[in-house]
Amino acid sequence: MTKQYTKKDFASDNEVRWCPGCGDYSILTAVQKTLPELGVPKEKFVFISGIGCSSRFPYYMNTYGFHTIHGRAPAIATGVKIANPDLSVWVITGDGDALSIGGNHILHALRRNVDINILLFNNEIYGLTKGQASPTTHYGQKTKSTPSGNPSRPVRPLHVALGSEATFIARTADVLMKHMQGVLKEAYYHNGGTFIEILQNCHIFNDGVFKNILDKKIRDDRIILLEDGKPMVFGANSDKGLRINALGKLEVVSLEEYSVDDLLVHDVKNPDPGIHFMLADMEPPEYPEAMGVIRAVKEPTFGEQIRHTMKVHAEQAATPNLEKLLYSGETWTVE
Amino acid sequence: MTKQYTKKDFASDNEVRWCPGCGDYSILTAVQKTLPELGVPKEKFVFISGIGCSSRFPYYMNTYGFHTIHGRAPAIATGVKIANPDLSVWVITGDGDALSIGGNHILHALRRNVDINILLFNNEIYGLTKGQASPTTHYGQKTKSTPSGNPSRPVRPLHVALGSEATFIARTADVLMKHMQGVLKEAYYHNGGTFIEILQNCHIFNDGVFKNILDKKIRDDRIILLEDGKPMVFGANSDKGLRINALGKLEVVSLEEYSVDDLLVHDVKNPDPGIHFMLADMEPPEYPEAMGVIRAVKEPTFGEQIRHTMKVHAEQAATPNLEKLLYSGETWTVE
Amino acid sequence: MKSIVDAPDSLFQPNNHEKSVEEVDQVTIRFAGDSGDGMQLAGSRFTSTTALFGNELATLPDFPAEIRAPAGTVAGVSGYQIHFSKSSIHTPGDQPEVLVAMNPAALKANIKDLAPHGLIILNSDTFTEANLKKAGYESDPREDGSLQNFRVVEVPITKLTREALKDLDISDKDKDRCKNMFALGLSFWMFDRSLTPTLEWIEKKFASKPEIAKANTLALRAGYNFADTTELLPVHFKVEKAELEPGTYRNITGNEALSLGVIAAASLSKTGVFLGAYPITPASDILHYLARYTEYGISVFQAEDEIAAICAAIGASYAGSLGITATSGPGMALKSEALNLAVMAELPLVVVNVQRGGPSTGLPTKPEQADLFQAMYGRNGESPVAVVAARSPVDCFYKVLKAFQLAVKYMAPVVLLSDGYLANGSESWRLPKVSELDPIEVKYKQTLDNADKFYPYERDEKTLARPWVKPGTPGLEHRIGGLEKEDKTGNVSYDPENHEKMVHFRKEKIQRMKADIPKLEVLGTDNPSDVLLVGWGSSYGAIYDARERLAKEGIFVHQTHFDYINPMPSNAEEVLHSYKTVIVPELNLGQFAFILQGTFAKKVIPITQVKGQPFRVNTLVKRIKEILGK
Amino acid sequence: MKSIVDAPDSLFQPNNHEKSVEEVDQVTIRFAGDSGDGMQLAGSRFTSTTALFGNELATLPDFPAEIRAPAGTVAGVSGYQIHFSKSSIHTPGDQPEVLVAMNPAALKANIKDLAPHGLIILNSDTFTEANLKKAGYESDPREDGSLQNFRVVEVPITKLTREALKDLDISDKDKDRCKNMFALGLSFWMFDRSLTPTLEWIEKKFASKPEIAKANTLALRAGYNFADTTELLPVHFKVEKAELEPGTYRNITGNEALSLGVIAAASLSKTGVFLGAYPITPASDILHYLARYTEYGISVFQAEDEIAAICAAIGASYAGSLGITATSGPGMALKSEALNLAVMAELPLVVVNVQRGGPSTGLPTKPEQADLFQAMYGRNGESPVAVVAARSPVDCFYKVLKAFQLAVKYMAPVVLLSDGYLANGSESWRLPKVSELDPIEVKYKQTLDNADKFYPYERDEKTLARPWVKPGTPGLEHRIGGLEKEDKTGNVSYDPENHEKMVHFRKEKIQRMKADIPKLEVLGTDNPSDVLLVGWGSSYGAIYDARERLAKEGIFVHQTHFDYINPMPSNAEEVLHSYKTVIVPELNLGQFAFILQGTFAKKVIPITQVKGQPFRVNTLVKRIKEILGK
Ligand SMILES: Cc1ncc(C[n+]2csc(CCOP(=O)(O)OP(=O)(O)O)c2C)c(N)n1
Ligand SMILES: Cc1ncc(C[n+]2csc(CCOP(=O)(O)OP(=O)(O)O)c2C)c(N)n1
Ligand code: SF4
Ligand code: SF4
Ligand SMILES: [Mg+2]
Ligand SMILES: [Mg+2]
Repeated sequence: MTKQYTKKDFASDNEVRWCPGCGDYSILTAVQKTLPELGVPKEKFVFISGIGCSSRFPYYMNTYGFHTIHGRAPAIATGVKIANPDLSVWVITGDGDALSIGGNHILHALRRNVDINILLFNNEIYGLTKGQASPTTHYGQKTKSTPSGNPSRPVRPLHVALGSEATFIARTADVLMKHMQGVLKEAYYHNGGTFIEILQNCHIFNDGVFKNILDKKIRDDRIILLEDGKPMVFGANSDKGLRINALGKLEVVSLEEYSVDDLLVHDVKNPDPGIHFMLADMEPPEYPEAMGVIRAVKEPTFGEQIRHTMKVHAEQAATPNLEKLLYSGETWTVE
Repeated sequence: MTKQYTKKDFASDNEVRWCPGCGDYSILTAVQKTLPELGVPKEKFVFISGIGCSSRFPYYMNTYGFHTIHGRAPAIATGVKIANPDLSVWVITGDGDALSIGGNHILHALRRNVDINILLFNNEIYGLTKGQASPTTHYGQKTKSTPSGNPSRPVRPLHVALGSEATFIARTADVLMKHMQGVLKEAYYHNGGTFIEILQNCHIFNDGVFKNILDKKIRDDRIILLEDGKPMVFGANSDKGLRINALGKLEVVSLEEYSVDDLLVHDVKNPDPGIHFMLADMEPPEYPEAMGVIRAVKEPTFGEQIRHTMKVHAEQAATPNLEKLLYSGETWTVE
Repeated sequence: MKSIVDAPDSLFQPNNHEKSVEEVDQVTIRFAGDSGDGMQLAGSRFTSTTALFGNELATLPDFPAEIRAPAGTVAGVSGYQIHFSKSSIHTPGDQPEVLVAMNPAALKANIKDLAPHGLIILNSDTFTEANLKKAGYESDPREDGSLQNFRVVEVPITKLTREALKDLDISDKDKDRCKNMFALGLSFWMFDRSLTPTLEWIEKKFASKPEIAKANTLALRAGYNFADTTELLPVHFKVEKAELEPGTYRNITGNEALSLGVIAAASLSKTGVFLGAYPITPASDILHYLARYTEYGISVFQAEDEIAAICAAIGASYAGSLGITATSGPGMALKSEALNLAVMAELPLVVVNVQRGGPSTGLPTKPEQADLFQAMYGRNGESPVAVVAARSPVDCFYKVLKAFQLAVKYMAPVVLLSDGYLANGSESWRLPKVSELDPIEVKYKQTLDNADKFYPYERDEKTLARPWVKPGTPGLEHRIGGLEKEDKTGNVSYDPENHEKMVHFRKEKIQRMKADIPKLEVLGTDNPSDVLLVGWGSSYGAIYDARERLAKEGIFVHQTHFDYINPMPSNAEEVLHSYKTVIVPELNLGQFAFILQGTFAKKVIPITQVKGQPFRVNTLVKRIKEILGK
Repeated sequence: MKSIVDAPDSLFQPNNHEKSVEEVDQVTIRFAGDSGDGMQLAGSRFTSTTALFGNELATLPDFPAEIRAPAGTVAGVSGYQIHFSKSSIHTPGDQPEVLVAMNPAALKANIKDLAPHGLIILNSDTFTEANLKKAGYESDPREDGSLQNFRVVEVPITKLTREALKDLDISDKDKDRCKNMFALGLSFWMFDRSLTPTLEWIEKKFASKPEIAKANTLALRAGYNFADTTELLPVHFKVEKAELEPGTYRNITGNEALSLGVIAAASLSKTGVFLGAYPITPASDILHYLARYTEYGISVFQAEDEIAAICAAIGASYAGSLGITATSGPGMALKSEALNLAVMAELPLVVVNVQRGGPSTGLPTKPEQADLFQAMYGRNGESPVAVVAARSPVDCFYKVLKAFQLAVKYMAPVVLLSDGYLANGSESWRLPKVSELDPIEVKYKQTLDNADKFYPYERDEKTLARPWVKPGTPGLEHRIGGLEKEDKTGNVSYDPENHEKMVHFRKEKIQRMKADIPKLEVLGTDNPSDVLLVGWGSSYGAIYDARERLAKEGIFVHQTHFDYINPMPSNAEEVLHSYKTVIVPELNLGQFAFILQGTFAKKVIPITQVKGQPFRVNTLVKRIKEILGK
């Protein structure tokens, strides 16, 4: 029987060293609160990170942890998971770590459907190196490295994930503690690779960048909490919804004009990625930002496949026998 | 006045060394036939490639050419284009070069909208290194490196491009000579980064992999030639079309049941990437494979932006004066 | 009196007499406090005043490691050290003689560096039990005897600052922010410096916030006046002006100097410069700096990673710009494959490595000289690149210019090594006239001349450089790449003899650069010696001072310094073989020593240190004496 | 008669007498033809028969460069060389004495390698004007005197093959495909070999295609019979069986042997092996091979690039598997940053570099030993890894086992250097019993034992290895990473003294491996000498033969070979210092020579060659004599 853990069991004795006010603290809390609920022995968790403020995360978890190099955590995690499929492997990464230097590894971990959970702390800036533009930094934004405005169009993390054939994508935010926990749990139970974008405030170098979405006063009109099987209703007064029009475009409609039956019903299992792409694409002010699990489809995982072929091999081949193998091929004997 | 070129002007004196029967030959022809029509002085073209059979391409073009290293051509091309915006820069790459080792550079070149044209020769295999699985190789396919079947789910190149916020994506094939030329031309005229997937037969290591789509006998029912502003009709007898249903899903319909007016009208300029994603996603047998320009939206290019900020700088700042700059800050004088 | 630590204890005894002014030759002072205490500012204001006064000086900031640590902890301490003197200076000072410590953590973090008998000025208001605990003290260091080897002056800086500002209508937080000005004022008195430059600076800086300006002014004056009247400080010190060469000076860090050098290269070559960079400590500031000066013809490209950064720079060089990329060790590792493409394509390219502690992520904010092997040998195949190293912050300016000159003239990549110590350290720079700077001669090939055909790998007889052709040039269309090239034509070739020839060309080309680099200079030759100290890079200053200090003790050794490691200066062998004992101090496990031994098969004696810190002159003196058995 | 080239011309004169059989000591024969001509097959069948007959042998294929070139061109020529002998053999032969050339291009491409007076058997049917032109001949070499230094036998192979098969009901194309069997049959007669093994092989291979089997059989016999009766070949040769150690043998390439070694490691360690790889010539075959034997506990992961490949292997090592990654030079460059993570994390990892010609993409299909510097020094910071080199194809098996043993015992990365020559070359291998192989002892730490706490960087006193803990082990949860670690606890530490300590630990750990590696052996000591030939890696055989050839000329030199470059064997210094002259031949510009000089400050004399080809014994003999002034 597995021990009943509490949040404290998952806190290491390393002093937590993020800036006061950093959104990373609450993500740490959410994770430390969620893990005890999963019924998994503590030693089975491995946290693997790249480099960045966010990537210090493993030091604060009283589990196995590996703070690796910039951008490569998904590749390292892939090796860990293949070598030991029993482990619950979590990748912690930042918007720079995951999408700048590490973009390619994210792509391939997701397309292979390696059964690891990738948490991307998106603060739309490089925190650790003190404030340069990241791939999610707004177009035109002034940062240390773009004093006259960022000349690059940003990517949206969930677009990248969908473009990479991800089987599970979700979005949540540092300020949505309960929601975050829910999403983390769903990720854990998904059989396959998961990708979670967590909007995170960098108090020092990009403070308030998500205010227009997450500020308490306007939040309910600016986000939609997607729930599988439920019509897409949102708004402070639950008076708005999303439907798809004849041209195949998402529309925000008022529930005074339309009935709930006209709305799209969220289907995380829809194999067609098109609508999930549209949902991931929504942005205020025209649309609410989609929060929650957007896609969760069942596909074979990489580990299953690799083990499957190993098994097929083992069945087809003769019983492994090193001596026989060495002595195979054309041999001759000298007496 | 620019000289009127012919195909021959663009052929270098290097002996072409692809395998007999390789699809690369016809792509070379298509390019050599298209360039003379663009009215651009020959010396303004630069072809930059990575490593692979496809990447030998620049040697055969009598233009400037740089056969670089595996996967990095988009990054090198970015430098070329920023340093000299007058050049017409073309990247030639393979499915392995572009999507395996080079995935991240593709992503960033596209999201920045660098005004270069990326031609991906997709033969769903590693040709040059003699037949290993590439990121587009079918799931379960046996190759040299996957003797028991490929355990990885493939990516679709156009998905990756859309996930990377590409402003122009298109698909064509080695066997569609005229179509290829048309697409190349449109790419040239697009202001911004373009990404063209060219289905290409590797005669030696993956022969016939596109037969189920491109075989002459069935081709017309298996592909749809998208044209901007036109309803999406296809089929050997132009008797089928594409519409979007109430759930936001693409459907193939018979024109006996539906009228042309019910069909989706192709809009390459649609800012919403959702439908473009659906179109790119289509695959036989359920759907026809989409051919032609799928997306072509106007967005500021990286070069424009960089030059814009340089200009703003130059206007705001004092006239550049090196001596003044050296002597700026707090200085003191010793007599 | 040479130094404050030589002052007799009596001078520090509180008395009622007139305050004395003692003259000293030089001072090293360190300001230390919490990250939020404004120590970098205090330090740089002190530096400015000292520079304007006319001392020679060098400075070194000491930032906390990357992540902002909780206030009050040792990990969160920020420091700034200034070494100033009446004669020439080569380092920011070994061990401070004066420490201004704004809280217990600052004391804890810095006390081990302080010279014996050094002076500590501490903000006694912060020595509460809570703060002591946060700093990791088990007992109050003021009381447990652990400071008995120093002179301690306790000043209730917080209280005195608040008092001075009590009439101002600003928040308590804003008042407390002025503590650094109080400490600065006090320090100005201590070293007999004028307040005027700082007062003017405050005026300008806070022009739009008069209340804040006033607060800073009052705090500064209060610190000065307090020091002038208190019995706690019976003595202050004076360091005479240095005899400086006439000219205009400014204080500059290595990263700033390097960036200015890049800007100068654009002007001097009349060619665009293209910087491809990816942020990494301690090189990021070069990116930040150059991004602000694009009007000088600098294209700045923040790439997705270090590989893309160098690749874009290679693309730019190919297109006819001066390509440069700047990074630190781990980034350099990532660039190695692409750097080899530049070797093969024979394109001009400058690669800057601002070295930090390694291996792997290592000690990102600490200096080390351990990437020399990587620069020389870190690529597959026979892959020669030029390797140049800067010896001081100001030298970064000249060396990056030189790197561009060599790269363009020889059509080859040049690696320039700096390090975290040079990058953030500063010194005063007698500014050159632009007209005194060597031009960078860029000559693109533009026509076929009278040749039948264009040969992209035809070489200049003297330099072995191949022609540089800008794409867009009519008639010279050609193809290059990373496969071995045929001599002259540049076509792909697998021919054995051709390969050997090309491998030798690429090597020889770098060797030909000898013609453009100065010979080794030997210092300290007033007295004969059979011992040679050999340095490279940032240890120049420490080795220099060590040699001088030894000379004062009657131990005469000579010194030479390699600014160029590949190729080596043409007299290197001769110089080395003229000494019986060759000692090579460096901040690694003996990489350059190994290279010298490997090159000349002459036994050399390494002095190694791998602590993420520059050499102390003291350490060097001690180690050299040990080697010499003295 | 020692060799065919020593045969007097008279023997080759067509005559009506009985055919003579001449005995020779050894033969080197090369089969060459168009890529489609089946030369690899002919070569490998010849090899099999020769092995079964009982000769010592070594082989070397010579593939065309990567892209399939147009038929009939020099670029499209494929070759296969076999060296067989009645005594021990160390290389696949310097210069062939017999060349079977299936078309003009094959002649053109190979003629320069043929020994003077060598025998050429050519398919005269292919010497058409068109083919001569495609091959780049301006005149017919058979007629222009350019072959006068050789013995040429023209055989209309195409015509004779077609004739032999004229009654078969298969396509002309299929008939023409049998030309290689005709040539093979002819060659078997030339060297007095039995057809039986090949006939059996054909039977098995084409079991499902009896017509094709028949065609091959007929062609083979036709070739043999033609040779036996024609006047063109009055002489044939015999090479006696070698005196081989009793045992079971097989012929094996370096890449196969290496792959088998990896499989053996899985068995011997009772631990899973994890291969992370990205295809690259000439290392890809290791990936292909291992992917077929996953049932032996090998996880094979084809990664998206070389960085991901090594990273996944590091992840697997971290998880408790034996991580390995295999690549070639450019891929090695990309791995350098991550390799440093393994250095810092102190995880067992094997990194194989099958070296090819560089720099950059270089000569992908050609061997070179020029990545030694990269293996030793190609990373930022002080970053020691073990470096091991294989000396022969078979040795690849033993060295990869050794690499795993060292990596696991010392918890450190080990780089294993092979090259394109070893990878594709083959030799006969007296197969070991599995029970004779050294085990690989894997000991995971599984409990706290009696400690208060788990210390992930606590070291074994003897090996300095830290404990290896599998994630999933209860009670030993801990964190590691690439920042500098505190001694014992493994916590992040920026402490100067700790850093220096850790840097030395990491270095010393590699040095401790000396206890597990054999001492240098010196060969040729029957006669005294003050000259030592020092080699490493694949040049072992050529140096060996050169030494023996010199000895026959009365020039006695000794030989030693470094299989371990870091650390070096414990007697290295002693051995080196016992010789006046130390000569170091290697396929680069003197990298190991430099390392020896750097390490021991002893002058050594390099012999360098960078042609994308292995050393010829001839060349070595000549160069050594030059050095010795003989
Ligand atoms: C190879 C390499 N390049 C660059 C760096 C410097 N670096 C460390 S973290 C980082 C970016 C961090 O940004 P992000 O991933 O968004 O994380 P955050 O700090 O914002 O949480 C960079 C550029 C590095 N450590 N290694
Ligand atoms: C750094 C590096 N890794 C690996 C290779 C080997 N390599 C050359 S081309 C190639 C893949 C080519 O596949 P693709 O891009 O699909 O091109 P194709 O040959 O199919 O046109 C590989 C793995 C290399 N040259 N460099
Ligand atoms: S810099 Fe930003 S992201 Fe990093 S710890 Fe501070 S607040 Fe958090
Ligand atoms: S291997 Fe395939 S892709 Fe390469 S040249 Fe041959 S047919 Fe074309
Ligand atoms: Mg970030
Ligand atoms: Mg391909």
